[in-house]
Amino acid sequence: MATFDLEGTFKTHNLDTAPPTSTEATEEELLDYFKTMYTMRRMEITCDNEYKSRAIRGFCHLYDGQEAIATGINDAFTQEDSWITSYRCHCVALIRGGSVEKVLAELFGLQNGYTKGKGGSMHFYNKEHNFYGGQGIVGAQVPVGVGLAFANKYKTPEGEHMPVALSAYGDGAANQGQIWEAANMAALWKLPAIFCCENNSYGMGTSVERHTSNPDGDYYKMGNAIPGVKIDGMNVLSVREGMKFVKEYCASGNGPIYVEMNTYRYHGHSMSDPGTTYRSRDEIAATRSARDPIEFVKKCLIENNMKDEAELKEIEKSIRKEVQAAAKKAKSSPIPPMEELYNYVYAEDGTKEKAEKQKFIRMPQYKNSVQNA
Amino acid sequence: MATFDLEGTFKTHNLDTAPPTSTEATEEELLDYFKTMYTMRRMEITCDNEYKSRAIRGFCHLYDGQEAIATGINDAFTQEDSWITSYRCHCVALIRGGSVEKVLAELFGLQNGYTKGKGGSMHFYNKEHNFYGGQGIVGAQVPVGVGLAFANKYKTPEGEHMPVALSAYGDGAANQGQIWEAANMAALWKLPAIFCCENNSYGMGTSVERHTSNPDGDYYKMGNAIPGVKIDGMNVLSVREGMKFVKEYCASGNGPIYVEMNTYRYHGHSMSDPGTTYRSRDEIAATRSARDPIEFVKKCLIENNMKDEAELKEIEKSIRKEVQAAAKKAKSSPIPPMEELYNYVYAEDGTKEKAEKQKFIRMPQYKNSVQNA
Amino acid sequence: IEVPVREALNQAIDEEMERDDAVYIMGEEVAQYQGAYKVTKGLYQKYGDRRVIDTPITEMGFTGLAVGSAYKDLKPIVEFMTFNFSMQAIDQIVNSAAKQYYMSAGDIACPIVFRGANGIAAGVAAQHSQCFAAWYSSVPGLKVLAPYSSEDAKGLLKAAIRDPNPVVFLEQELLYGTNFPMSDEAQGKDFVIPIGEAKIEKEGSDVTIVTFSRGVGLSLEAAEQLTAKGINAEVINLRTIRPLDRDTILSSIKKTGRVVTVEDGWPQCGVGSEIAAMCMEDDVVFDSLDAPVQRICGADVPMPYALNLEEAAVPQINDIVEACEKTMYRK
Amino acid sequence: IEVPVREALNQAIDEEMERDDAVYIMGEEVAQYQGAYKVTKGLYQKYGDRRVIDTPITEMGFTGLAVGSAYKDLKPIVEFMTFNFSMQAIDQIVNSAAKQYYMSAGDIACPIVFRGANGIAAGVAAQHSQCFAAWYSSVPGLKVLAPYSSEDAKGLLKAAIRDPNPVVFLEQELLYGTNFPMSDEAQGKDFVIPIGEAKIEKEGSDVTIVTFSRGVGLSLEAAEQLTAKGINAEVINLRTIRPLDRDTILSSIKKTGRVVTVEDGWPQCGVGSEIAAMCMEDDVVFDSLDAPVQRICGADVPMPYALNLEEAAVPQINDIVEACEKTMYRK
Ligand SMILES: Cc1ncc(C[n+]2csc(CCOP(=O)(O)OP(=O)(O)O)c2C)c(N)n1
Ligand SMILES: Cc1ncc(C[n+]2csc(CCOP(=O)(O)OP(=O)(O)O)c2C)c(N)n1
Ligand SMILES: [Mg+2]
Ligand SMILES: [Mg+2]
Repeated sequence: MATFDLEGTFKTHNLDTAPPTSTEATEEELLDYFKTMYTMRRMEITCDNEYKSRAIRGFCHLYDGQEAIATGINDAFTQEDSWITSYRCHCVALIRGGSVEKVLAELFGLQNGYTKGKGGSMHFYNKEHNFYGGQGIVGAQVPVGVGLAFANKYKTPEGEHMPVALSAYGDGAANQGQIWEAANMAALWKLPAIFCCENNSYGMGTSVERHTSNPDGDYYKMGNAIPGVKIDGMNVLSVREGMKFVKEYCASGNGPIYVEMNTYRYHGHSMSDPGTTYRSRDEIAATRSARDPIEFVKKCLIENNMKDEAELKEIEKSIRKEVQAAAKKAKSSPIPPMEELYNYVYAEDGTKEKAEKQKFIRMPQYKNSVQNA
Repeated sequence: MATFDLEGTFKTHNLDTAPPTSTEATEEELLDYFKTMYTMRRMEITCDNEYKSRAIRGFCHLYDGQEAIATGINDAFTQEDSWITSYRCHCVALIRGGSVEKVLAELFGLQNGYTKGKGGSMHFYNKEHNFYGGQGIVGAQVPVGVGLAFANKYKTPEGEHMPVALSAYGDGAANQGQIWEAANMAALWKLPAIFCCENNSYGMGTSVERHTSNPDGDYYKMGNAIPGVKIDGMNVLSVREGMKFVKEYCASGNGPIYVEMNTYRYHGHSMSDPGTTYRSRDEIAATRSARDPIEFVKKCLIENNMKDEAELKEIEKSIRKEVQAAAKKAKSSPIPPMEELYNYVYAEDGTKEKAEKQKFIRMPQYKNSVQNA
Repeated sequence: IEVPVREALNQAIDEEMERDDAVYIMGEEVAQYQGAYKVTKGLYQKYGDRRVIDTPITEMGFTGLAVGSAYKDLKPIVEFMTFNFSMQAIDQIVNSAAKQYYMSAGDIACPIVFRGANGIAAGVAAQHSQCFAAWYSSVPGLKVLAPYSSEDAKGLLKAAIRDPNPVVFLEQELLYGTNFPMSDEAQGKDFVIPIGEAKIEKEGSDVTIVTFSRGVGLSLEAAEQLTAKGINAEVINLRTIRPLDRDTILSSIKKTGRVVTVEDGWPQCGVGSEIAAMCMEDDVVFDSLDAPVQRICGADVPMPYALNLEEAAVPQINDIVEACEKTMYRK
Repeated sequence: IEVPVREALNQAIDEEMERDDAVYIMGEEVAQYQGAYKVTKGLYQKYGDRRVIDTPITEMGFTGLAVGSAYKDLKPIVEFMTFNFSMQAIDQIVNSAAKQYYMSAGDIACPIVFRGANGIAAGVAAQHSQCFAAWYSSVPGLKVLAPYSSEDAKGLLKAAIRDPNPVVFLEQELLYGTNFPMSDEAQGKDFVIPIGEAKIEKEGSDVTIVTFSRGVGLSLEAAEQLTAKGINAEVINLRTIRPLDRDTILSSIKKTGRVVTVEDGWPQCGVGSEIAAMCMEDDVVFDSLDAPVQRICGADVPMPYALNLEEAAVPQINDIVEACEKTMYRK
């Protein structure tokens, strides 16, 4: 167990209280963060490679650089709390009941994939773990996430603590009007909704100051009268403590809150973007050396004599192997059978087990059209 | 000429300067406001009657109670400045190159109508006078109005004063996300755009505190970092001076501004709404007696010995007659000829004179479908 | 007894809310004002503001919000004051609701009803008169219903609310106040009309009129006039526009050999186009057709305001009569 | 010479911007990034940020804004990164742009082009693969174009920019990189393809294939395979989906007596439905048809990601070949 200073990692807006200025963390916790984040990192790097070797198609948005956010949030949350994010969703999928194998199998378009090859990079979901995606449409997940908060309030007896619902979105998405519409309702109806902006300084190739008129970005103030908290998104402890604070605020009926997490994406926006035309290599390198979220946890472990460099190297090595093995296993999945094409268009009773068969489904080849299936 | 105190009729947000605390007005000016506003009032009351006698159909949104806003804005503007508003647009149509006869003929669905019977209550336009409607879709006029401002900036040599563009919308509309989206761009690109919220306390049957989470409504602060001005919308001099200030601010390249005009609509939302279920008759009566915008101008004229009660009564009488005559004349218009149905679907060269004929236009009766027209 | 469509809808919502606490209704003016068209009358008084919720005028926002609550097992009914405003929210309807069950390979269903007045009304002009039947019915993952009578309204809306899929429910303002008989069965709380089945409103042997919503009433009147002329028309009330009841439609056409479609919406890529195409590509129907299909649609223009133009822009009874007669010229 | 579609589009925009200062282009990443698909390459460098404008990711807002600027005589080109995102803005496209000239009885025209990638791409799944041809083509007041080749792309886009009406211009990402020959004429600055005219890409006498966009390429290849089988197919590239070129389509079908439609979009109320209906209701065509119409469309499901499923969900060459053969079984 050690104590960590969080001074300066938070800013607040329209709030009387604030997250703590320090926190404690055990070796076990820190090691867990390290393993989780390093697994995420390796998984995303594997995606990059597999994409280049054409095993993955279409869009593919990687999360490396932003790992502390998903990791810290998850630790502050229980599985009862709901979570929805954008297309940049591999790592949330992983941490919410997924596995490297299932994520990769999905990206390979195979039957054992997280969503049976139906969704690909942008469409992971896990209802059992209250993870709702995965949205290909910028901004659209935010009202939907507020709807999760609405359901949480609806189902909780008045006066009791509610599970919260978090909607994550990018700095570019932050300008979408539907976010403001949803925030207005969340505030009017005091929903336990967290508006979490993962500010990685760019919406595709457009830097923050070119897409928002809010001075200095300041996404945590974008709710205007709605309170906000800014959190260092590269510091997993800051994320954890900030989110605990935010969760308590929302769960106890104070209404919604805006959160801004400062972070960085190492890769380009998606695989077709080298990510180096609108920002300098220096900027990327400087972030890697000064702010890397995994290096931060490593440092915490080493400086507090919990683990030494060599031990961590060993762990890294074994994680690399695990991810490699998972990729291999993922690839051994069969491709989806052809019936999958017309399965799950309609639900029969709302469960996964019972999908309603369409009576007549038109296919490009008329003779393959299924009548009275 | 007399001096009028405007103290307390303005509030500002994020601004170093403010509209003046007093203004001067001549008898001629005040008389002009009085006549304009009283004509508007009578026109709207005529609509009410004609609606009840079934000469007007569909939706019909009346502006009585809000007359000082259109009147004051118009006086602060030139015809070069652009203006777009909501479906509650009869009086702006009137003041921007229209006539009572043309407005009423439109509402009667006749050929001499402002838009030849094509549009009805919600669709008045007058491009020559830079009046762009008239929008049936709540909120949609606001980005469109910002586009007018964009065009104004586009066409003005850098550094010169620009014509401005005003988008008027209701307090209910103010929650629409597209307003925030448009405001963001207006601020990023320093467009001469005025976001003008006519706050009459209700969006249909929903009062302000039930539809916005912004504390005290405070629509002039809704732009968050964007500056704002609150203006007494029942005081035509306050509107005029406030808008002169706002116009100068925008025209000279400072970017957009939010304006809130406090006002009241005497009628229900539209003709099917008695307007008395969600607000008390007392509230309406109290507004009429304490804040009526026409009574205010009358008082200005009388207290400064410009006109006496009897003279104003005479004027009122003659305006009533004029409006009556205009209504009668409007009714004498023929109904639109059947070709009007398929005229103006496409433009041939962008003008009114040349509409492109559709080669084939389907009608309910196939035999009436026009081929190679 | 006779009951207006408005009340039948109200009953359906009321009964389903009573039956299942997960059902709630949300929209502009649905609570305290009791609905712009009074469809939700009394519900706020009965169920309170937890379950009958006035929203700000932010269609995109509240639609997305309702969709999210459906992911999490609530059963929202979203009222669009009219479907014209659903365009502001259509991305949420199509991308977040319709496609969700499929994209998640069955993990997340979205039991939600989008309802409100669709198509033409009286004197409300271009932006308030659009028919969305064709658009929504093209989208896999959605079911699309359009009631005509009070029984339709009640039985179909109850089916929609109980369905685990997103359902677009297209009402017609001009019918809200129309009285229709309600059978004893239809008055009961278990009266549900199955989705996907068309109703033969009137049997006939000479020509099949395929229609929905307001068009059913016009077609029944036209059929009466045709009887006087010795033509026996069959009138099919589609009730469900997606999935279309191919069996009922095609067997009727096989029988009559002639078909007329009637809808208020625009012609191109409309529901009538789909019916025509359906006949056209079926071998047996193709062979048994004795005359070209006649499509009666709204005029191919934005809706004008003036009464005479508005009338000319939407199907009238005599249009249907003439179209049916035209199909009969052929033997 | 051969030029890829991407470059043809770029030329069209460049030339029209050079020709008319009122033309500007706006959209996400169109300026500094030079377009997500590089269609706007070099334009920012040439015209600067007054006329090549990066927007925030706010489709509803910037579409409305562009529409307003068109009311006031600018000629905006709005790039949707893909048309899927146009759903967020569809209210502005339909209600503020398409209907405006009519609602104002000709007072306010709206000269604007909405362009971007439409329909399927490779491996982008359900929310990024929708075809909007049918929806937009149903709306009076809009014109809807869909180029296939580089000449189409250049000539039609220039026509769209010069047209005083709102034009929806549906590109196809899978064709951006494809090279097509460009005639000398097409290389010129005055090369404009008239809106409303279909192109017979290949003459034939046995069966008419009606298609657009990516479907044209597939159909031409299918026609080649059919030739080997002794079937002479005529391939019509619609180019304009609204207004449809009835004359060209119907006279071809009168000639061949057989028709197959090909599109990537969903079946119900699709472009193929409209073509089928159009044949069906024309007396002469109806009589001259020798076989039922075959509609080839995208499968009636949201687009799946997996390669094998994706392939099965969209028309393939052999589908077209088989459909044409099927129409030939009849004499
Ligand atoms: C409505 C919509 N418009 C455009 C896109 C294309 N697009 C996908 S991601 C993206 C950038 C988003 O940036 P940001 O919100 O900052 O998230 P980040 O990618 O940085 O995580 C864009 C423009 C889309 N998917 N949806
Ligand atoms: C997008 C949309 N949603 C709903 C409506 C129906 N509607 C028309 S006016 C109105 C109330 C608007 O109130 P407010 O903005 O305060 O303007 P006011 O009527 O008070 O002038 C509503 C709900 C509409 N026309 N458009
Ligand atoms: Mg970003
Ligand atoms: Mg209001």
